[in-house]
Amino acid sequence: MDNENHTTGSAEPHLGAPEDAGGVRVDTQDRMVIRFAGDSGDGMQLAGNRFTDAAAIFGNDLATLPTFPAEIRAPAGTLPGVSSFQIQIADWDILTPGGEPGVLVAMNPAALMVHLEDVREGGILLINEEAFDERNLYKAGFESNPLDDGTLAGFDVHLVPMETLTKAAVKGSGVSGRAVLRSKNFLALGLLLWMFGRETEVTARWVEKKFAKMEAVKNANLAALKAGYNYGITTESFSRQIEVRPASLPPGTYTNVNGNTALAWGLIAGSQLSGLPLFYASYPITPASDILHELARRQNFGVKTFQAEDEIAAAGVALGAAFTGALAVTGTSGPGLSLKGETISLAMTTELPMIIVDVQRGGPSTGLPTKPEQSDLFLAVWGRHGESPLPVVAASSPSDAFESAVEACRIALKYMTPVILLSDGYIATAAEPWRLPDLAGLPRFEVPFAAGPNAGDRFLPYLRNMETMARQWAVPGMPGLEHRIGGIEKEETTGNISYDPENHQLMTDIRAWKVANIANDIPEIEVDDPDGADLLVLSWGSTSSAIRAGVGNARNEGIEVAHARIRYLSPFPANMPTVLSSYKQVLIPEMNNGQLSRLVKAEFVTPVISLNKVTGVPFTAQEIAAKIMELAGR
Amino acid sequence: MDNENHTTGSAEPHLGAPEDAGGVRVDTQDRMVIRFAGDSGDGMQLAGNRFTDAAAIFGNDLATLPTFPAEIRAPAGTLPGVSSFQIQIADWDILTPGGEPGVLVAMNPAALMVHLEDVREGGILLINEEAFDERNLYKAGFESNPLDDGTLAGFDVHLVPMETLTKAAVKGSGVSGRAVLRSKNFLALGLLLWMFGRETEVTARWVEKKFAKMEAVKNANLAALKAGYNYGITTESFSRQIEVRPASLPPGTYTNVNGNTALAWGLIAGSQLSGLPLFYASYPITPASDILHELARRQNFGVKTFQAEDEIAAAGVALGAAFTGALAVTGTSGPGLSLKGETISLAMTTELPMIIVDVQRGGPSTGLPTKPEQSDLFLAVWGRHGESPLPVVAASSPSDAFESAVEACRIALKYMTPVILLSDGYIATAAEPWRLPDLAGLPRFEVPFAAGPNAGDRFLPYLRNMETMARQWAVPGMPGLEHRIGGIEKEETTGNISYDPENHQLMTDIRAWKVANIANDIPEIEVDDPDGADLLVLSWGSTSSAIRAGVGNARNEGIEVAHARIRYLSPFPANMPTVLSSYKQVLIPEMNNGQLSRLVKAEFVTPVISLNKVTGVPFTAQEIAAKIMELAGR
Amino acid sequence: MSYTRVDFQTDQEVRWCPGCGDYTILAAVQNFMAGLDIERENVVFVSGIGCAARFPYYMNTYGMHSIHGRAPAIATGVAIANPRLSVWVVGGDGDLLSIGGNHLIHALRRNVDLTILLFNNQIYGLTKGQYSPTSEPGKATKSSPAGSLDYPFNPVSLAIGAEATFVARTLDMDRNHTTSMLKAAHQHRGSSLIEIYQNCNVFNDKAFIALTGKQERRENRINLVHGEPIVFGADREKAVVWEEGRAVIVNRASVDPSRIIVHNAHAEDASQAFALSRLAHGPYGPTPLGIFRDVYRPVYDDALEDQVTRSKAARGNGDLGKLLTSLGTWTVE
Amino acid sequence: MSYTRVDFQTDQEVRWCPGCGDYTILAAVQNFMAGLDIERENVVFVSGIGCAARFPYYMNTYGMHSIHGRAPAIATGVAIANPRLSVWVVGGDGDLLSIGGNHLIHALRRNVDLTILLFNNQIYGLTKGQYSPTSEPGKATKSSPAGSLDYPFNPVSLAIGAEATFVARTLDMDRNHTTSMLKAAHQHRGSSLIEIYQNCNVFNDKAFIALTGKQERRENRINLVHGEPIVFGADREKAVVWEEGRAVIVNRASVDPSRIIVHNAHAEDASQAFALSRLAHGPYGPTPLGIFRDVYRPVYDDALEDQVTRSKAARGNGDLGKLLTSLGTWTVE
Ligand SMILES: Cc1ncc(C[n+]2csc(CCOP(=O)(O)OP(=O)(O)O)c2C)c(N)n1
Ligand SMILES: Cc1ncc(C[n+]2csc(CCOP(=O)(O)OP(=O)(O)O)c2C)c(N)n1
Ligand code: SF4
Ligand code: SF4
Ligand SMILES: [Mg+2]
Ligand SMILES: [Mg+2]
Repeated sequence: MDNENHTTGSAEPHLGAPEDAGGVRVDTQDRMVIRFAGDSGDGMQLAGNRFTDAAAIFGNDLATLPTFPAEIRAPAGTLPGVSSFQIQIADWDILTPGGEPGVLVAMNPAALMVHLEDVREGGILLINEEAFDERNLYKAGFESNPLDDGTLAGFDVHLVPMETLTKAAVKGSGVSGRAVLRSKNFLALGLLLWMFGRETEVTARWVEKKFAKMEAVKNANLAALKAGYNYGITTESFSRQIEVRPASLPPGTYTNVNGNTALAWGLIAGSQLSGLPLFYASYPITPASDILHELARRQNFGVKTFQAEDEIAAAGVALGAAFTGALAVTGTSGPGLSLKGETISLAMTTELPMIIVDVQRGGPSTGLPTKPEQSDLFLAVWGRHGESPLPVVAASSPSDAFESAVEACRIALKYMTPVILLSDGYIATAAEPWRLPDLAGLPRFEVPFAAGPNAGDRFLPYLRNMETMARQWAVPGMPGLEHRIGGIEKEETTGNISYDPENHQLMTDIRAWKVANIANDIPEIEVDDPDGADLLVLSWGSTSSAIRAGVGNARNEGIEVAHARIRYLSPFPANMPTVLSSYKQVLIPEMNNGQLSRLVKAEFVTPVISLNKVTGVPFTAQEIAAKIMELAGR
Repeated sequence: MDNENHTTGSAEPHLGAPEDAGGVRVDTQDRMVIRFAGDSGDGMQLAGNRFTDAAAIFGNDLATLPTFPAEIRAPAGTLPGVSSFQIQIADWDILTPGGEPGVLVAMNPAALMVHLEDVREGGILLINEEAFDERNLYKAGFESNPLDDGTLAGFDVHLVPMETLTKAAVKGSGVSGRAVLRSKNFLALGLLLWMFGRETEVTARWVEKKFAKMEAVKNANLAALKAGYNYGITTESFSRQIEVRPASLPPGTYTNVNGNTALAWGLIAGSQLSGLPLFYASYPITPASDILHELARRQNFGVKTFQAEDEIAAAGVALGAAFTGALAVTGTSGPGLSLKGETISLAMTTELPMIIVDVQRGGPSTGLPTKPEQSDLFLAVWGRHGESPLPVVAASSPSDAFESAVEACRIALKYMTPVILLSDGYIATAAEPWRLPDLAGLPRFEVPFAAGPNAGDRFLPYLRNMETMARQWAVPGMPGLEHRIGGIEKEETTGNISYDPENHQLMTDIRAWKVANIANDIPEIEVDDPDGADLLVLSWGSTSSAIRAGVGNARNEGIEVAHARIRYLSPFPANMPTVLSSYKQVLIPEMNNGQLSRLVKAEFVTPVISLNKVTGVPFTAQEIAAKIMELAGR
Repeated sequence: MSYTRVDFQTDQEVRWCPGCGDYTILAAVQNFMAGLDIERENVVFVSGIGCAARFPYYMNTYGMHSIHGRAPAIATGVAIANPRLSVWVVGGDGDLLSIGGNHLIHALRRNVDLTILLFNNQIYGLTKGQYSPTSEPGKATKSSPAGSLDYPFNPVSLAIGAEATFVARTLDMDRNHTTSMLKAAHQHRGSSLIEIYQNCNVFNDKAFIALTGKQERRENRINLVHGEPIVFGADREKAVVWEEGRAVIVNRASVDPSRIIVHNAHAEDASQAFALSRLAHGPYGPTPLGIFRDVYRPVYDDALEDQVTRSKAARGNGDLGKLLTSLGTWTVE
Repeated sequence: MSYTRVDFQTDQEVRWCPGCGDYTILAAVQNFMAGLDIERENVVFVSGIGCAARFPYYMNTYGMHSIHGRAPAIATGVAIANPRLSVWVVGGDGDLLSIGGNHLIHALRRNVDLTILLFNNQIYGLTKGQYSPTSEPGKATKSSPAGSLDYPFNPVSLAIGAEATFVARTLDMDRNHTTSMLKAAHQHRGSSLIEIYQNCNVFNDKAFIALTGKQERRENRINLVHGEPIVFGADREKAVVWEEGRAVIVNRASVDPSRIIVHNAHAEDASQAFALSRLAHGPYGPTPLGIFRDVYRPVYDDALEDQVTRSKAARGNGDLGKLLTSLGTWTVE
């Protein structure tokens, strides 16, 4: 598919400069940020996702960021009811959904109110003008109508009578009454597709499949889509089309996936690589619930899911499953992780493999359930009573969630230890193109199952593999391996209760050593440092993409700066000391008050510069670049 | 009272050298460690406590350490059933219950088996020889009888037919059957009192009061006590008496108190100083339960206690009480603290005053419930999801628990914040002489109660005192102050739910600042550094006493070494940076794997040397001194 | 002091989905409160997390929107620390029966003076539609696409099994009935639990159609009224009788009127109330509404206050100086 | 496979206080297990923390001595992950009814295939004698020197209120009865709860004297046997009859024999079992022992296994490659 066909008149591609093309200018841009905003009921997520698909299939690189109304469904038309979806598309390897939108679709006054301030100067506004009645303006808090009071000066404004157009379009589709207006998101989408020179075909195919069993709805949506597209072609007011060319992504098969889904799939991959059935126990909590939902649909993969009565039970149920030899996982968000600590401590001391997924959200307490934050790091690394060291792995992007989940499984099973896998609300819901891995190429996991008695005719549950210090996993059903484990300190090798002081010291040391030693079994951190910089920027988790982009921006400004992302936060990779000591300055941007900063200082006694942001909104590349420039004295 | 009267013959005091005194040598020692050991049923705790009282009233300085059988009551005569009580008495300001006992009372083979290895060379063994029958020897794991197989060579062994003596003594007291032998601890005690040249009078008075309503028991115990004492006087085999002179303690009235009791009293003091009723909610857990037990007896102080269904409920109930304006406290040990995290986070964000007592025990998981450890520090400081900073205060000794509790109350109420108060299993049960504070001299607390609307006729619950950043405490019952608070991020001043990014940043910053600022309202750390040393030893919690003693030992060896104890672990006192930078080396001994070490490194990016011990047994002064010597190159 | 409903409204915009049953309950509670003779400042609403749990923000009283499941514990603290307050708990079926189940049953057995409003919509609303501990077996939701395998609680049975002294059930749509339940619960000193069937029109619409549908409600609604015979049906043609320890629905005409149960909410023995609760396991057919049980038992908050008073009377107000010396002292000069 | 009791003993020294009721229960369980036809390796004991919870260490099977209160959750995981195992839960009244209350009631309603042994000594043994959720009101303990203000649970009532499918009660001292309850519970697929009155001779000695005292037990013990009339007393002179939905004790002679309840443990409706549980609130007078309720309901573990099997049959064994491409893909070359 090539997009030249869809501009009227001359359609030679051109870089940079706008050009006249039969009355319609074609702006070629290397990237563009588009935001869909409307009421929760306006179907903005759907429109955004469809646009994303069209862009992906066209070959753009892209990153998306849906934003849902917080917690309670607000009444239609109000500010808290606004739902939005942002996508950045580009002809190169972009990393974030971008900062200031170049195009805003605003379905009602509230959407305009909330999002206008973000739109970049001269940006395009596609506005559903018919929603701007007095009632809606009042609900949105406008004192006068922004469409004609000068508020929109400096923007490229397009007022579209979306409701009239939609009504006209869907007439005869069989949809009637209130339902008619439901198709207006497709109208907006059609118009946007035109604007970006995309065919409606990809979307139409999807509509046909999705609504196959709802003839009327299908027809209405298709009609609205087409009408929007045609409105773009025919309306004089549209003098610009925007071209963003396909990116040159590495060859491969791509899909577009959000982090919760990718993480769930990664767990299934862990299950297949280990040959163990996946068992997922969870209590619903935003933004982790979708992992449960995704896995609940995968029973044919042998996956069992369990919705527990609370998070403590979920952790306990997972631990019970781990005892039987399952690949046991429990998933939650911050408040739930606070609750699971005691059970995790038991899993740690019984040395059973288990994965605890924490999809971080804004804290403390209930906090900001729909916003991302990176503030559970301390809790993950140090948040249990007693000496309870654990491996902690953090995903950095939607697609990386897959790989991180696989790694968490590998470590848990090889070392017989619970592993905490951190994600966050941004990774959870944002989507990005993901080059599918070669599944056949992934190495199988060896699982330290006990095959039989390991000390003459006895079985000693705490006899260890002297390389990994993992004990053997003897699962019920195996004759001759009957044994008891528990939370009171255990005697080395036998696992019997022991109050012996020296044994407690030994077991504490072994548990610490076991985790520390994993440093030798994880990839070293790779530093991206083309120029031999003095400044290293360290990133972890979802902010990594913005940080990488910000580093790129700074380099474009001629600044030498290195970047490394840390996936393994406990233990740190073996080359951390070397890396840290190779730089004069280390900058650690985080969406918290400096948790990785403190971990690094506590481990390596090296000064770091912290860039902290706790607003529930991800860093932008600009913010990172600005800080780098500041440190570079610019 | 002077002890010279009680030695036979010449009784001039003499320092150092043993002297013949009418057949009985009187050893004068500056300190002596005595350990009572027997079966759980043998009344060793009682004997130890009575001996302690006698020593205290005599004027010795002293420190005690009871050790209970772990968890389950074991059958009589077995090793796990052994209960012991150690006391060190001294003529100077001692700090620990000491290491190797100079005197061991062993009531049965199991007691000997467990404790013999600790007794110092040449130490005195007082053995209940009649318990050394085949059955008991077998239960204790002796293959031959240690009383005559050479095991006890090198000790000063006294085999006492305690059962026969006791039976003879209590005849006619009215006690009969099995109960007769119950008095044998008093027999042992009487003998010991004689050995240390103490009168039986203090003990006899106590017996008379305690068993006033049990005539027979009273008489039996008194008779046994006297019999033991007389046995010492008359038996030829006892050729040594030991003299430990009164210590020159600072003038004042002293009592002998364990840490749980002192902590409970400190909370009552907090209640009286603030004028708020004390509310204590807890779920029983070793070694914290005795705080609940002590406070439950104090209803006439207006104290309400509540035994909750679990630790989460206990924290919740306390938080509810805090909402009503009570001085709310919840107490637990490690596993319980892990459970309370989510609720503490709510208390933090609702900015209600509350104290969470954690009497630390050996971890992780159920761990070693009856052993002390300092391994909940991370959990206290950093163990909650989201950014949840809190003040953390740690008691360092039984009597210091009182003062630390008062401080925790003061900070919680002044700053409207939950405060974590750390104690541990050693502080909880050990006792030491405590010079009673001048209660009248303690400053009253001002409590930031809201008196009425604070913004015109409105009440804004998050309007703050700009000095402390404390919000006002508006308690139900006050008209016009009705308001709602909760765990979702709150708008500054109004407390209404807010999802605004900038507000979240602001509130996060305020909460962090509020806690950090407390650094200016706590005493600076005082460094004990007579010589201007290069090495600073930093201590916190119960190990402080051993560390102070170890520092003293090292100084006696001519080593220059400074010592400072930190009570406030979050925030650190304001002069920490100055103090740290004044020394070339900083040594931090802890009963964990280096938690304070890491906190210090994370905060101050300064190297420290860690001395870690995780055996469930406190440091001895010797261990500390040895490390100091090692660092000094000796 | 005399209030109107407005006095109990706050400046916070009510943010439930349009059409949510929570609105009607809020209005009923506000109206009811306005008619009471308790000062607003002596009322405290404590909730957990969930749609229902937003409730305190809309009540111009003292309130805490706490954390998921813990409201009964926190409210217990409020009530015990200050027994002069009127303490209310609001929560959903997830909040109070799933994560908060333990605190709920313990509060009930202790008989802490709380009025607990359980908004049962048989679904997790706030987290967007997973099954709850009261959802019907086999329910297909996001977390149970192949159908839920959980067997639901009957909240009334559970509460009675947990030694509750007051248990009632009502329906969001029926404001008068809701109000009369509120009144009775409020009058009851000790714990009261009101299960309120509440429609979640977004994630579980029409769950209560058996009691709200025009025809259905006439047939299914069994009104429990103390002292009155239990008869129901479109033409009051059905009756409930005792049969070997069970409450059984029969055709009214088929039994002697004397056999029809005359409802006794004040029976000491909880068996009858329990048996009545078994008439319906979820609102899918004939379902009793009203007060199942309303008996007196000593109230925790009062009893504790009483112990404190008696202790002071017996031992005098605590003297800290004396306490500190109570273990014996010695003096160094 | 044929075992003797010794096969179920471990090398760990049993460390309860001499005279503790736990010993008899252990012996009964070991003997019972030896007589079963289950392989030792297919048995798992899960416990929480408490004296009772030491149990797994003394059973030569798979076992976990977990953390306080969480055994029902952990055991649920064991049973669901591997429905072929025989999974047992052991815990005290504190472990299973206080901190673990919620997990217990949820396991019961879900009908997970667990056999739960509740060692009820009406006290916290391990932590040295605080009152528990089953202690009698007014009990003076270390944590309630002026008398406990808690009203206790009746564990049988609570379990029935929580939709349990099998609930029984027995007594440590009566090994035969204990064994027959174990047998019945084991045969029941789904959750079974056995409340075992267990004497803690150290902190709560003689709590069950009404059922263990020579004279008392003859008067007070009410044996519930399915299909048999409920009569008891030293001379079997008492009987239990239905009276308006309540179970009432009467003089046997005073009623027509046909009125005496013939115990039906298999009644669908839980009301009768509940009513019988109300005959005694704690073992202080006439107290029923035996099986209160034993009915079938689909078992969680089986149903989940079934869903997995059906899903595989309907959709084929999951293919990860296909899953990864299921949202649509595009190819870059
Ligand atoms: C500790 C914790 N776990 C989970 C959640 C997520 N959560 C919030 S409300 C809720 C359940 C909502 O259902 P319900 O209590 O029935 O209330 P409703 O929304 O239906 O009124 C859940 C699971 C949370 N906020 N905190
Ligand atoms: C989280 C946690 N809270 C509290 C405790 C302390 N604790 C251990 S057992 C127990 C209760 C014991 O009573 P019960 O369950 O009745 O068992 P019993 O000892 O009487 O057999 C308590 C409170 C603990 N180990 N863990
Ligand atoms: S989701 Fe359901 S319960 Fe929640 S506000 Fe909307 S309609 Fe009401
Ligand atoms: S304390 Fe009680 S329950 Fe525990 S072992 Fe001893 S007698 Fe048994
Ligand atoms: Mg609900
Ligand atoms: Mg018990």
